[in-house]
Amino acid sequence: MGKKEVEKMTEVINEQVEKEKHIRGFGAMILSRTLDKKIITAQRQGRVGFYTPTMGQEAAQIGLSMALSKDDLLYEYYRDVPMMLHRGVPLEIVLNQVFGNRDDLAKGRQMPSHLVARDYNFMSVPSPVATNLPLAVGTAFAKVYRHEPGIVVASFGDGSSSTPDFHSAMNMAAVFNLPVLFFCENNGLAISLPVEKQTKTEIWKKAEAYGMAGFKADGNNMVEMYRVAQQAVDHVRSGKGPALLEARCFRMGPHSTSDDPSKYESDIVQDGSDRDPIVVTQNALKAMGLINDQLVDKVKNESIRIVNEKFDQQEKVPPPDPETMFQDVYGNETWIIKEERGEIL
Amino acid sequence: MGKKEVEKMTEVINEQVEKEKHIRGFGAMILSRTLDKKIITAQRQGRVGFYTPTMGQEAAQIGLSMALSKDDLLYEYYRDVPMMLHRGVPLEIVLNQVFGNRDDLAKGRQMPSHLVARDYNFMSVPSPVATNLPLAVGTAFAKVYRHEPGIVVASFGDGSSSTPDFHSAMNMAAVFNLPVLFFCENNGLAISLPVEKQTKTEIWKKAEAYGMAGFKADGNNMVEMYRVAQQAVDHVRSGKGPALLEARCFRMGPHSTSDDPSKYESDIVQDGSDRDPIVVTQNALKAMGLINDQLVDKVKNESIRIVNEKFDQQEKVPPPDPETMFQDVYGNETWIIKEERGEIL
Amino acid sequence: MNMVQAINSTLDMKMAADDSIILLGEDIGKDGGVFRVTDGLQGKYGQQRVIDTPLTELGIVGMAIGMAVYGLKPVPEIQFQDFIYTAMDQIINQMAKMRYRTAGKITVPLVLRTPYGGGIRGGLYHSQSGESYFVHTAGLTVVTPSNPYDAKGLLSASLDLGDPVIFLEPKKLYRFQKMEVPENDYKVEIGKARKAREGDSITIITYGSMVPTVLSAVEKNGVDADVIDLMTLSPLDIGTISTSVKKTGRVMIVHEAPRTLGMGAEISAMISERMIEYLYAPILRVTGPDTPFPYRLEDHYLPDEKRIMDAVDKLLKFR
Amino acid sequence: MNMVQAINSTLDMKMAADDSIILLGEDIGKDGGVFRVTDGLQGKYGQQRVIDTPLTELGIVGMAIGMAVYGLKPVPEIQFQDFIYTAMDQIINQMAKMRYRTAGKITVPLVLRTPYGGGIRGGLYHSQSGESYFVHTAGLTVVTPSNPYDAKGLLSASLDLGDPVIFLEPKKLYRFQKMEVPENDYKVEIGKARKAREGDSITIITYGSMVPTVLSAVEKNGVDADVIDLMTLSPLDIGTISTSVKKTGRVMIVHEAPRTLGMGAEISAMISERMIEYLYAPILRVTGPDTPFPYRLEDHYLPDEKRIMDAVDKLLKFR
Ligand SMILES: Cc1ncc(C[n+]2csc(CCOP(=O)(O)OP(=O)(O)O)c2C)c(N)n1
Ligand SMILES: Cc1ncc(C[n+]2csc(CCOP(=O)(O)OP(=O)(O)O)c2C)c(N)n1
Ligand SMILES: [Mg+2]
Ligand SMILES: [Mg+2]
Repeated sequence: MGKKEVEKMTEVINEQVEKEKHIRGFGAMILSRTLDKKIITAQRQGRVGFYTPTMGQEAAQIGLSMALSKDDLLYEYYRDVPMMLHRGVPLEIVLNQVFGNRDDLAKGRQMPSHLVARDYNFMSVPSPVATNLPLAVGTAFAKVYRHEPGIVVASFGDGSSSTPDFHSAMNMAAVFNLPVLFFCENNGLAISLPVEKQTKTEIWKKAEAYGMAGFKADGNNMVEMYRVAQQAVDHVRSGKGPALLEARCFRMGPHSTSDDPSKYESDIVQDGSDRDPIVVTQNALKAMGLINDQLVDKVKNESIRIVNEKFDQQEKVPPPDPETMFQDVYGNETWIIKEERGEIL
Repeated sequence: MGKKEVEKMTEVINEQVEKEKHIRGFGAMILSRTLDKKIITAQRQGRVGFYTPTMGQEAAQIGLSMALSKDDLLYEYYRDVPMMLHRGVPLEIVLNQVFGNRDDLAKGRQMPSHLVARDYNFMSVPSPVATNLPLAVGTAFAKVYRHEPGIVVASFGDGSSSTPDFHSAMNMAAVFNLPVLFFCENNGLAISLPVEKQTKTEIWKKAEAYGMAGFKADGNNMVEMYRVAQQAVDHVRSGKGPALLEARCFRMGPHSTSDDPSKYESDIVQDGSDRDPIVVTQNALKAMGLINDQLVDKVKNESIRIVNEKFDQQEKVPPPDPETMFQDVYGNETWIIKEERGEIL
Repeated sequence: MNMVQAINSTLDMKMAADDSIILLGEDIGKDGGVFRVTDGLQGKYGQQRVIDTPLTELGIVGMAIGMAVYGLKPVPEIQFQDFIYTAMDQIINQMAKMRYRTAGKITVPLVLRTPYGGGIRGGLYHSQSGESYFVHTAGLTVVTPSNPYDAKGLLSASLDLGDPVIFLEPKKLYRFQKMEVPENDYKVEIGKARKAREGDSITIITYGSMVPTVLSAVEKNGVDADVIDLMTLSPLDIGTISTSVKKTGRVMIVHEAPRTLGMGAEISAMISERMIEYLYAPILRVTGPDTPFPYRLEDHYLPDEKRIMDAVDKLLKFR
Repeated sequence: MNMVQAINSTLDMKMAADDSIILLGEDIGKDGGVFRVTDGLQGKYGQQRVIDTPLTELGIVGMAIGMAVYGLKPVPEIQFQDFIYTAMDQIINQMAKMRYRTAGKITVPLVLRTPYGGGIRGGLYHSQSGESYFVHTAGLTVVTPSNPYDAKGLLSASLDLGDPVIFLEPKKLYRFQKMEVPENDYKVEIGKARKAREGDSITIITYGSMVPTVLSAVEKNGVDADVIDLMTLSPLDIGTISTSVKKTGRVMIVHEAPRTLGMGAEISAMISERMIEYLYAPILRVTGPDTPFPYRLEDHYLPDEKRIMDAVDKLLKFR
């Protein structure tokens, strides 16, 4: 084959890869929506202690995830289950954490929604919001220092842009010109506070205050999100320094299962309504000729089957041994903890 | 007199007032420079424990101070002695604090350069930089809530723009639309760190990230500084919300008497050189016909006389009574402190 | 009334009487606070007096201090005590030291409210008992009620104190108990402990969420215990402690915070410093362990009746 | 060598051997640190390994944690311990809890260095002894040397520990004493106290800047004291403490931090919990008072030989 034919072939293959990427992304959206609804229902039934729903942020997260590569590292936040599923974190890992059972990778220590999946390049979730951001800067430094490929992504909500950690991390990443992508999932609310009362500018514009590139994307359309995310990722990957990417999306339900949004918000986007990112994305992909109703139904049904099966399975796993409570405080157990364990168990 | 004559008279008077304001400002610059040199010399002689020189920031501070009115409240920082002198804080108050003697308004409790002058609307200085900024926001709220006139000024250095407190305060002031003027005295250094390594944007531009007005001024020329400061102050005073005013100035010496700038900086502006704000301002005022050499000499000589006299006088004041160490921890002394006092004294 | 209602109605009563009282915090307005402690107050007093703030604990506390130094009486809320630490510099270096560094020329009358402790399966970051950090800090007054009546009286007293108060609300007890709470404004004195129960054979010193647990343990088991509910953690009420210790000669301290440098350490040290000759037995501590707070194993973390009785038995048998 | 030189040369030696060690902090590079502890190291190891950071303690600590979880061994410096509190959330909620919340999948091997305590007339904000805040926090190891030899050995051991260490440098002793310090890499074991002096009649437990003061007091006055230099404040070396207390039966603790919930509280509580029957006298504490730290009256704030001897006399006379 001549040079021209090779180019043509590559184009065709790339097109095919891109098509599959979109379909895979959409599949992850459906799977994560299915999981979300399952957990929310189970929580109402008393089968799960707590949860922060992710409904409405699937397109934003997965659109970004599509633009990332295997070497990239993520400092996720509590609402990033869709992204985790898309990056291959198995349902079992998510569910074991939700149940806090014996098989949970973190021994049932954290509330649901605070996952550990280090093997999938996720760096774990603390509850105090945005406090992973400064860590992302340090890790990006370490990656560069070690001449390792890959960028570091740190995700957070709109409310989290008001935190001290946001400011320190943004400034340091810019000063040291590190490959960090700050990913703001702007769902318009911080529990009850609308973003208009959180801050008086658009969040992506805050990038400029740090001498950093800022990007804004429609986080309700996976296709569109992917396009802008790719620009932001390319910017960071190319060594041009960190960037801030804001995705506009929705929180399609309560802040958490403990929250009652009827107290403060009347405009919650409904599941299946035309603002629902799954509907928006579905329509986009249909228009692109990538999916049809039959496929969608199949994916939905299969998702329900898998989620139900895994849910029932992991629910049966017993709680962690009380003994585990005393582990992992230090690398070497101290005499104090040993003594306390003796007293308590 | 007719309406026109009244207007004309007012104009003439205003002009006269403005002239006097400039001359007074320049006088305060000279006085504060004289005091600064005196304290630095005394520190070398072991007569003073510590000091953060203010040389090089006189024009910036006094230019702003000229634009303020009596009702305005100031959260000053450790380098704001020139502004304090200009606002009428007596030399004795400054010197008693520097000596930490019995007459110090804060009973000799803080290191020199951390003044208390509440009666002159200064709100006192903590060492952790920028931590007064969130307080300024709360105080501005209180002023507005009480329908009191006046704005709140919070000053800080360029390095301090990296702090968590800067971010929280800027955002809150903007969100609540409060009359706070954030005054950044950018002397280009934070101890040894040049501002270019502190952050990748100009500081006044950070205002935009909060939806706030930003102003930049030449802080080496009192006349020019006053002009821009007046705009910023007018903006805040008119209820248009907070503003950030950055003044470019110099640190014409070490960070503090404990610092050795030869380790890191070769370009320290020299006393009396043509970048010295006193020289710049003096030339400007001469060109405006407001001062002449004779007046300058007179002011300088008189400043030296007063400073020497007051310095020697306050140096003689004995240290605070050890008893005072135990006061003012609480409004009502606790039994614990009482007991500890008994053990120690 | 439960404790949430008691605190809510006290804030309401005080705000009606004194327009210098301003509430601020995350989700305290429309939403009424995530525990509903401020429910209805924004509707009644407006957005200028019940302020929904951006998400910055540092900013909330700093802004509150700035209000307090200028004639207002702010009541900042930190949504969970676990999230207070970005405000720690404001608390330690500004709030606690303002009176001192200005020799009383500037003071900080405020009440910082925050729910603390376990009991809601909150795991590492929604269950901490950080009282030691505040008690160690000179200049702060630290208060914690164990029932609705005391919650009202202590809150009212805190609002009138004129100095910064860290008001720790044991979230486990928010809806634990209903009690008659007088309608009028009354005060529970700050700096004074309360005898939750009279007894002669052993002194149990506790506070907050552990008070009902201790009472239940000793009552079920017929222990003749003197139970002290501290209510104020700083300054401690050494008088009430001394009298009881000198009577019983056997002492234990119960709290959920980790043992190392928990309140038990200070109380124990105070006792052995000044009345060791009255003791018949070691001073024991029944506390949370020196680990972070686990989600699923919460019940094992928190001191329970069994652990309390183990220590009681050990103390009573000691000779 | 003095302590500054000992720390500097240890960092130098370790950095030469291990390129994963990175220093970061304010003014530590060109300027060599405000106390000159990192002097010359940026010149030798470059700006990638000795990093001058923007002015944010939260950022310094957070960035260091982010390095540590990814294979580096950062050594963040906080210029004065007094300024550490904006980083408190990073320390308490990230640094101390990372190993626990990830069940050991992610760890934080780092050494946070910071000068603490009085002795340089630093007043309220350049003199604090905040060790209690760290010792109370499960997950942290807290270390403080009292001489150049121990500084080197403890720093070397800290760098090899694999968990976060808060390395508190008593600034009063930075240039107090010169000592022979071996050139080779040696370790002073973490978790072990040191007998600074052997004696039979009284146990004095202390650490950091108070060690020389205590030694001078007992030597001048011919007191037959067992003096323990803790060196590690968390976890405490209960073995060394127990042996000594059981021998002497008379104990006092000396530190400059405020008394309430200072280290003395925990040590006292540990002793009366497990060996009260060996005591002939109260456990006394000689400490800084529960006030902020004053500038001009520093000498009255810090425990001195007179106060130490007052307590010794009281203990020896007690019966
Ligand atoms: C430092 C801190 N303060 C308060 C909280 C309580 N809290 C949990 S989530 C949340 C709102 C976060 O909003 P946002 O960042 O927009 O994320 P979202 O939940 O909307 O995805 C708050 C206030 C917290 N977790 N951390
Ligand atoms: C929170 C905090 N960290 C560190 C310090 C130590 N320190 C004192 S002044 C200073 C530099 C401040 O620089 P800048 O804000 O530019 O003010 P300047 O001294 O130049 O006027 C530093 C790091 C401090 N005072 N507070
Ligand atoms: Mg949000
Ligand atoms: Mg500067």
